[in-house]
Amino acid sequence: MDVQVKLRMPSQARFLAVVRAAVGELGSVYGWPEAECQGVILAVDEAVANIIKHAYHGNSEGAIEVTCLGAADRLEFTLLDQGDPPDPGRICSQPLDDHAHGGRGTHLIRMIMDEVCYERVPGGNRLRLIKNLPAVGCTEKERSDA
Amino acid sequence: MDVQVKLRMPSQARFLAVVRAAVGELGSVYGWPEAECQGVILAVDEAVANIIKHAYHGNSEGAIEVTCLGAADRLEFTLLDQGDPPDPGRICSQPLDDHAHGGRGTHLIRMIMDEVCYERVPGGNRLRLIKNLPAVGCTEKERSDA
Amino acid sequence: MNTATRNNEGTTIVDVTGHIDLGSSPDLRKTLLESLKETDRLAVNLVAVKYIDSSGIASLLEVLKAARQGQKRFVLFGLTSAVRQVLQLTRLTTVFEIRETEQEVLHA
Amino acid sequence: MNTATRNNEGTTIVDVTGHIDLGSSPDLRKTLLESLKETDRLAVNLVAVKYIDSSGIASLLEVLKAARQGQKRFVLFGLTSAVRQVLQLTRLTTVFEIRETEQEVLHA
Ligand SMILES: Nc1ncnc2c1ncn2[C@@H]1O[C@H](COP(=O)(O)OP(=O)(O)O)[C@@H](O)[C@H]1O
Ligand SMILES: Nc1ncnc2c1ncn2[C@@H]1O[C@H](COP(=O)(O)OP(=O)(O)O)[C@@H](O)[C@H]1O
Repeated sequence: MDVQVKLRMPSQARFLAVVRAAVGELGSVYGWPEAECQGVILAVDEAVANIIKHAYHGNSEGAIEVTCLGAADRLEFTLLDQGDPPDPGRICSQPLDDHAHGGRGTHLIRMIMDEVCYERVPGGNRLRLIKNLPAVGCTEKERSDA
Repeated sequence: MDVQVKLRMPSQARFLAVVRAAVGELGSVYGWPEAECQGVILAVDEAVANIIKHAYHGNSEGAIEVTCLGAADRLEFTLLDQGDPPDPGRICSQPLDDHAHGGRGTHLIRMIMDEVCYERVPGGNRLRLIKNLPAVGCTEKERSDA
Repeated sequence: MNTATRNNEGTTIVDVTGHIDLGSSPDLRKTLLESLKETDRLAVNLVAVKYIDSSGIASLLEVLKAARQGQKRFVLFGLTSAVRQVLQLTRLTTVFEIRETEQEVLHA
Repeated sequence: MNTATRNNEGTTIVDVTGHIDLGSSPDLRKTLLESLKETDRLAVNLVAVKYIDSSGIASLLEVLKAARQGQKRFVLFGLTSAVRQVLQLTRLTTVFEIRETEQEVLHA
């Protein structure tokens, strides 16, 4: 049986810490290496921050649903919002070597996660993020020692 | 808008850490005093541990659903399982000043939470736990400084 | 949870780190009962324990009972606020011998 | 996130603790830009920062830009693995002046 963590939260930055705590703890329960955990926490945090900033434009009353599905070999995240949909042309549109202040969140998400998929669904805007786990055939103990 | 965190997990002790992390982070987002946070984490952990031990008798394939509803003035938890229902006569049945090894979990839950309600519902066994927050009328900042 | 066992002036000290819960308390119980067999004075360093639940308390009570039966000393020290809270709620602060520091354990 | 500002041998040091995210990076930006007005050498101690996201990085870049415009020195030190990871992924490790310790900041 897999583990599912579902968060329903208003579009407020203070709840990002709850998202990070839940994702991080899931990772360490499955014995992921620290660096993998940190990466996935970052990607999910960036994705939720983007919803707060760009889908809801900072309005604190928007609804965000984050679903994390944990299994031994991968973690899957589904983010749902009812704000403005992203303009596909703007995702990862800014070159990383430009030293402008913004434009790095979507790059980080793509660099870290194995699958990133923005979709329009009847319930709103859905973002699916999948991370496959690195170690196959090694025990949890070995992984956490890595 | 309130915050809802829902966890679906198999009846395995290793996921208790995910429950504790999510509850603790919710508490600190709402600016609760550290001691209150610790108490609520303990109560929820004990309640989930009891489901693993007594409803599922250590079988690791049972399903447990933990729903946390957070608001500024209270936290509400609903635990659902499809294992054996509790025998009401055994909840808090053992006097605390008996120095036997077990029998303290249900006492801790009752001492910490303001409402504790074991129910039989169509979906299985439901335990509702409610904690009202201590400070009324003081800001979150003041509370977290307390 | 992790444990490490060492000796200081004839007292066996078990340093515990991490969370003691339903998953880890059987390990703690086993480690402490085994250590108790080899010593007359066993002290548990809880300074790095940020969480303990009633199953952890039950394990400590079991070790206390074994220590009493063997007329051995069993001490807890370095209690964090979380550990203190659980012992207070379960009214066990006077049942265990509790010391602030390792020095106090050795010289009390 | 919390910040505390102090002076060491003419360099203004801002010690940051906690998580830098969308919620806290505006505060960080404000604190650093204000400190920069009062000094020619500003160093940010990140040793107690366990998390930073792209909004935090954006704030640091903004301060860097202001420092360059004012021909001032802006240094980061004490990077934890989480901070290092984000800077590496965003290819900014060579854009900032980065030092291991406060001593290196003062004597480099
Ligand atoms: N969830 C989202 N909803 C709407 N627009 C989005 C979303 N995520 C990203 N975007 C768009 O993609 C652009 C690039 O995002 P990102 O790389 O995270 O940088 P930044 O947030 O700093 O602009 C944003 O400016 C925005 O236009
Ligand atoms: N969720 C539950 N499902 C079934 N039985 C329960 C549940 N919670 C408690 N009980 C019953 O109540 C008794 C007392 O529980 P508790 O005080 O937590 O102590 P312990 O778990 O050490 O027995 C248990 O032994 C069990 O019979």
